[in-house]
Amino acid sequence: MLLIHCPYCEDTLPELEFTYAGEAHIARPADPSALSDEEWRDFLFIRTNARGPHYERWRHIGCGRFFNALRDTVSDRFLMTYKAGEARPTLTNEAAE
Amino acid sequence: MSRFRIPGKGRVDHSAPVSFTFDGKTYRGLRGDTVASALLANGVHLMGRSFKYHRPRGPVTAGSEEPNALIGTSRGAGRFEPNTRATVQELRAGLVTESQNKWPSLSFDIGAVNDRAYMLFSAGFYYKTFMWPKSFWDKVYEPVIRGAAGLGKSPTEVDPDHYASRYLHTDVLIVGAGPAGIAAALAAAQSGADVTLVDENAEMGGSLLSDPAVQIDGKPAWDWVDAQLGRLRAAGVRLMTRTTAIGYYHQNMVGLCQRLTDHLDNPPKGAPRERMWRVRAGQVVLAQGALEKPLVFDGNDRPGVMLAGAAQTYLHRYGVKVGDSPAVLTSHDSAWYAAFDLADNGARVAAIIDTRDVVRPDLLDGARKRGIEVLAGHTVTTTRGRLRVKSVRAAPVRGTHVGRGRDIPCDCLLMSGGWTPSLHLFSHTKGSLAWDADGNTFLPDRKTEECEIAGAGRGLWGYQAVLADGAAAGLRALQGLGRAGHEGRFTVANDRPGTGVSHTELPTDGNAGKARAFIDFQNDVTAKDIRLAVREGMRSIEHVKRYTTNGMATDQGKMSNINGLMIAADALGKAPPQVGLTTFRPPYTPTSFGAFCGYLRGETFQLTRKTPIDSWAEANGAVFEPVAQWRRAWYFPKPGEDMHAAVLRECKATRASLGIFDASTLGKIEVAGPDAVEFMNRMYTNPWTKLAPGRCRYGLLLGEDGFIRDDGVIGRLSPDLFHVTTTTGGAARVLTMMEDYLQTEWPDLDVWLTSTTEQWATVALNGPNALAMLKPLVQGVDWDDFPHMSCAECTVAGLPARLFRLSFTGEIGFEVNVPARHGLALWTALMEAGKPYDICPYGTETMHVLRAEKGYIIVGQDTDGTVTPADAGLDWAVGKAKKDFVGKRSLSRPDITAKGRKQLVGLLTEDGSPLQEGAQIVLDPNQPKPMKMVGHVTSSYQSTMGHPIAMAVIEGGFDKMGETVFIPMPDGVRKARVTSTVFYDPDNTRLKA
Amino acid sequence: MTHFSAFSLLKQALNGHKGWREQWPDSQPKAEYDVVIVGAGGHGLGAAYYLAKEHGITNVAVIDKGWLGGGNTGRNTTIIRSNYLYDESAKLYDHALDLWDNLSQELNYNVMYSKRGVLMLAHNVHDVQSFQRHVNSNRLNGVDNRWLSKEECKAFCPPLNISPDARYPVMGGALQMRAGTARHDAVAWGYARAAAARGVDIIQNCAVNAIRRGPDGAVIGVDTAKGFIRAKKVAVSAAGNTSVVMDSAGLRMPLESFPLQALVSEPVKPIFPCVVMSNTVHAYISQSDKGELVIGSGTDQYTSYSQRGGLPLIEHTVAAICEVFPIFTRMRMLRKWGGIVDVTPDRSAILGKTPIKGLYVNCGWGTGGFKATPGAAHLLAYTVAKDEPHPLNAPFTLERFTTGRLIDEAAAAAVAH
Amino acid sequence: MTNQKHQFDASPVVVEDLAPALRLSLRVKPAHRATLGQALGLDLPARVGACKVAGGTEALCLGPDEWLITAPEGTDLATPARAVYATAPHSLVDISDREITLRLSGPAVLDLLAACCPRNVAAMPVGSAARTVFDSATVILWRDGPTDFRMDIWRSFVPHVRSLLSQVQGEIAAGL
Repeated sequence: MLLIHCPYCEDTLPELEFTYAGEAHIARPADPSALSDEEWRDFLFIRTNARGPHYERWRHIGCGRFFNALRDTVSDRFLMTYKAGEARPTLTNEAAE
Repeated sequence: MSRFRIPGKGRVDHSAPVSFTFDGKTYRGLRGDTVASALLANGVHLMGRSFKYHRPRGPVTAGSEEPNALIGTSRGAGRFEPNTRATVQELRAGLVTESQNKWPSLSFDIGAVNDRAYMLFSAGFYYKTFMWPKSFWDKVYEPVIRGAAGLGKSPTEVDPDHYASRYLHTDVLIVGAGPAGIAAALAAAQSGADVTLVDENAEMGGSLLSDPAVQIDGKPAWDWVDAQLGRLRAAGVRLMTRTTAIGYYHQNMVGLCQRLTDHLDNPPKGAPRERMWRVRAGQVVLAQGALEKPLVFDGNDRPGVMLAGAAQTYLHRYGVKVGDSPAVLTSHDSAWYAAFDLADNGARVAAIIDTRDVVRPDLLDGARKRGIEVLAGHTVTTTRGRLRVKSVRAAPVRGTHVGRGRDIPCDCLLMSGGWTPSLHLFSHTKGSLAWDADGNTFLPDRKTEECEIAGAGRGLWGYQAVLADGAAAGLRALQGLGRAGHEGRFTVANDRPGTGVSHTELPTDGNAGKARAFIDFQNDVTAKDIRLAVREGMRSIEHVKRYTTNGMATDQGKMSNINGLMIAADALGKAPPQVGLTTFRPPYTPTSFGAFCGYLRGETFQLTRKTPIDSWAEANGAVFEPVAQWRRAWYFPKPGEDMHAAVLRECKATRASLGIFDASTLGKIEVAGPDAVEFMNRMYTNPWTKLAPGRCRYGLLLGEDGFIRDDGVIGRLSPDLFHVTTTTGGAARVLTMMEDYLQTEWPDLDVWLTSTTEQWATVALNGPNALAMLKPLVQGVDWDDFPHMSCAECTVAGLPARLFRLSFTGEIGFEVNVPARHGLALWTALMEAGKPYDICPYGTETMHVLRAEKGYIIVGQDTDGTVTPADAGLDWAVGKAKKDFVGKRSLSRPDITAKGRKQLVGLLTEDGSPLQEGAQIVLDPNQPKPMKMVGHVTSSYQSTMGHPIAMAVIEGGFDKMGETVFIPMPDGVRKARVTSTVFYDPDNTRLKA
Repeated sequence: MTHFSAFSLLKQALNGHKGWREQWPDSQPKAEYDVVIVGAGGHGLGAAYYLAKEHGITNVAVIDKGWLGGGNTGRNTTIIRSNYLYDESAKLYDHALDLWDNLSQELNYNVMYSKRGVLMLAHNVHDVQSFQRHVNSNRLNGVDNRWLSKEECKAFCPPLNISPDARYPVMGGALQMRAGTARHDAVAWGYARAAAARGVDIIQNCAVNAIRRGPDGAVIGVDTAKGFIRAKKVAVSAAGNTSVVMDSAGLRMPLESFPLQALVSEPVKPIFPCVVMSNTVHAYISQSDKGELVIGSGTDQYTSYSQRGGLPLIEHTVAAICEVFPIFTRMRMLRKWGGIVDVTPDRSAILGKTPIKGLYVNCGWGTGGFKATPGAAHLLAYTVAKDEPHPLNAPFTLERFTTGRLIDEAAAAAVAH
Repeated sequence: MTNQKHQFDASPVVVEDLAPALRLSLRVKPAHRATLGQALGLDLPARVGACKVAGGTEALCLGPDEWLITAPEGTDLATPARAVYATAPHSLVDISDREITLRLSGPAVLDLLAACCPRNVAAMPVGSAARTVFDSATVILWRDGPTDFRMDIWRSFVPHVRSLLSQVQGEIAAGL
């Protein structure tokens, strides 16, 4: 069972208080009708499925907030978590270690 | 009787005899015995039969790694468990045990014929045969193979015991309470750290319990252990015995299984049998010691052949001599001490046979002093004896060359092939292992978790070294928490340091082709099997393991993995690390299913949600059905009524006058804020801007993929406030979906969502008399302006209420919402007020029938996640003018707009017979299989109109109105006419009354 | 290739099994192949075998970053069935079932296909509707599958608890009699041996780092740990690692990889005669030839390549088993392990061509990959050889995610009310 | 304040039902927190898990824009809130009937909670609260004293939670 740091509660808590919410930074297009079928498919279904550091979303039952995380999918270790709406942080070395 | 017991010796209570039975015979043991030690005290070595060859077997070990001495244990009805380790199970009064995998008896087992034909049952033999004739596989071969499989018998009764679980958060968890673990605990318990020390055995002390002569800080080993445990207790350290660390999971979570009652004569009432601890530790210290390796030679599996360390444990902990005249075969110093201790306790040691040419002088002195013959540079080439070893053949050995041997009579053979660090938990963490060429063993290398490994687990030997290492590990753990402490120092006298060499299978002077040198005792895997697997192209240890089943027995390779690897590596001419080590997998030792279940059994298996009106339904004979997490009243049968009769009565009563229904499980979401209407416009397909306060509208929710996710009637109570209802199963999903969009996509909106599903109890009234009955009870509603699809806040029967006028039946309908605490009061008040109208309570089945007669859909029944609004005939609910809403873009994808999609229509059978829900529809019933199916029946009911009705999705269904389709069933083909889905009152005249 | 038979076994037994030769060589890569298959699991090895046998294409290499059969092929609960809901799925899996039926003889390797029958339990009205839809659609597709009352379920599987007081009482079940289990390792080994005998190179411990494309965009080979290997066609059959491999060709996939756990009990004498699945309670169980109860779990909620998985899921899985089969609480878990399953948005596989010339993909089998092994292998070989999909796998394209024609087995089981 | 008791006080854990109170869910953006606080005469704490009590009224911060306000029944907070709605838009929803509140106390109460709460309850400061999980039920857990807790449970989950609590009470009574 993972330990997850909630950036809103500023507390590190057991996975059972969280639900996974898929890949992060896939913003809903402002005007979907302007998209081609392929572009719309990419938004709907295409996922990075990274082997290694993965930008993803979780929701904390405690504060009810969706937030973002960078997790290594090989070790399952969380490299960092950050609030929804914050820019995608670039992977720093010490985080990657 | 137990003539192998040494009076007064050991840690067992000689004044407390305990009797138990084994295969029907009653034996006497002592309090503190295991079944194995008690049987050995009675001179019984034969305790089991092996898996494949049914060879007679005795215990090889004195611990949880035992592969041979597996027995069935029981304590009365429902309390039987197979494959229990006799070496672990403590004696308790009235314990009943039995041997396994034998017939008719343990000493005479017909299954042993397999042993005669052993040459046939080579590794992987079953992949090569049993293929002809083909039909024989199902009929003959496989049943025989399966019949022979398995060790013990499965339990057959329901287990009356219960099981517990608990979370534990601790600073330092130390696994293993031997010298290293105790030293680590002493170090970690400084500066107020919260420390937990666990051990799988009944008492703490580990190897020190089998080495009483060792002195630490001037105290005899046992006194020292008692003193330190006292200190730890005083320091508030949590000490847990009979507690096995079964698995090491992410971020220092360790699973512990604590056995609470299996050792007790009479467990206290209400006590759980076992408890699973889910420990989250800041730091973990693994001090699990090392496991002794068997030597691999012809006849090494004969009862009486056991590990030297085990014999030493039986002697010191249980006061049991495993034999009168033991012989010793070893490649490690440690076995010499076992020989000395047995000699000092009255055993006549036949010989110490050491594969090494040169042995430490002090050991040779020790043997000479005790008059023990020493055969250095010798090996054992074979053993003799039917159900117990009677003699061993010792011969000088140079490399693979064996000299002339001689038989040495003995009644047991103590072997030691050296020691393997116990790194199972470490390997659960995916920590890497490094090969130590000197020690011929794997040692911990790269760590992935906050853990330390201490003592024999790091290949250290001798108490001085192990204690120091434990103390250092404990201190590192403490420092890992950012705390300080000093390192403990220990002085050890009479230490028992040691080294050794390791071997592949030992050479034989007999016919090498006939040698039976076992590696995996339980699965009967021999050295020859390993070499055969390699010869057949199995080059990785994973392949070798799977092909030979080496290491897949109930000891999970604790006895066999390293020997198997050494021999495979030798056969491949590679270094062991190039062949790899099979990953150890949880649990560390086999763990009862019950312990994993914990509280997830019986009524707490999974939660059942109940409405405020549930108690009334139960008291009034409702039959319930599970819907999502809820239990809902399905129908209310009167005496003598079956489901069909009850439902028909409920339907008719509602259509004729008045029905009442508990709709409390419907999801309810309060959507509030200045941007509420904008939010609703973006989420739902419908337009909301023009919906006036005080009015309701049917809302349709899609996934972004354009398929129907949920629906429900939504009321606008004020410009900024919507009362949204969802399906029972959809409530949580819909709220989460809405929150996701709100938080992630539209954080700018001033609107908030609150679940009110359980704030309100909801009672639905339907029927021509609904209005007449309700009116007098309501205050605060202007009936002149309260048409169908209206809502208001008011009082009903004096209770604060939200009243909705809507209908899911086609009759005049209302949904009364009152604060949940008043739900039952409202229900009983309405039942009372409804008496003049013969008010009839109905359940979910009647609800389904009545809505189907009106063609109202049930999401998840008439839709299956591939259905669009157009497919379901709900285009009218889609706001064409809206620029965007969730799922809109997907509705214009090519295959969504294509012709021939399945569309929801009604069906009426020509012969008036009912259709089965899920029945498939074809256009040509005479075509051959596989048939072209154009759709299926989604709903089908006996209706109130005297004939059954059905809904179905059919390719191009809207263009097939009036056409005939076919439903081929096993008992013949049905013909049905495609109709509208609205079977009842198509003009909604009854709603307008 | 030494022919396997009772006779050869007896003959070898008499000379101490000295004469057995290796079942497949440990090949080193050649400079060029007609077809390179990435992933030496049952699907990949099988595809190589059928390429050689049915399409005469023998200059084939199967490359794996580890040992053959070390991925999901050797980590699953070996359930084989074809009673799927949608015609496309049912036909695909039934094709596999037909091949399973004769596989031991075909490969001269006993894969121990055991037709024990797979019973899927219905616990509520929605289950009943959905399973009857299965049964009816299977019947008209000629796929064996029939409805059992709860008493018939109990008779077929005596350990079953059919008490009406259960949290999820059994209301009946759908039984496919020709479904069952097989020995997973034997499938990989059997295909490897038969493929190698027809000249296929099996290259183990050789990671494929990238798929290389030429100036015209078409595939020209793969960069591996053992250097560049030229190939006219590349077929990726790498299960959980498919996204990573395809990404190297510049093709992003509609896939996510999740941890899937499974476990076995200690071995006991025969007690469980069939395979039982309960989607509502999340329990999947059978008994192996060795006597172990083999139990499947669901996937963890987060994507992962760690092959670890958490304790809570295992607890719920075991609890589900003990809810449906209460006599097993005193049985003991022997070991549990994890695999990586690649899952598509509609829970159906992708098997066919890609927008890249010469690149083919077989993935997205989720938890259903093992049962499909011979079928997927057979159809992948066909698609690669003919450069066009077989009618059976034509619906399982990548394009469906653009056009919207999903084959949504998962959604079909969606519950609402 | 308490009524029905399920255990006599001598026992190591006591589980009691608390009488209903006014319970409101307040949602407002951080920018308008102060305004709402003033209007309601409450100090709305900004840190998740923090509680502030003023008079009989208690405000618990559950999330960055979410507060749970409990007060004696009959307290009118809706009117003052409505007064500032135009300037400080918010949502104030009566959820008094959504949950049932249990009081859990006694020397062994931490063991009782550790049976089903994955979070480290022992580490919760007195006077704080958290929305967390108890087995499969989402609950709000308040620590009123070292061995004194309140638990808000959605009404329909209560039978399940009670059943678990009584099993664990049985274990604790058995001393194992």
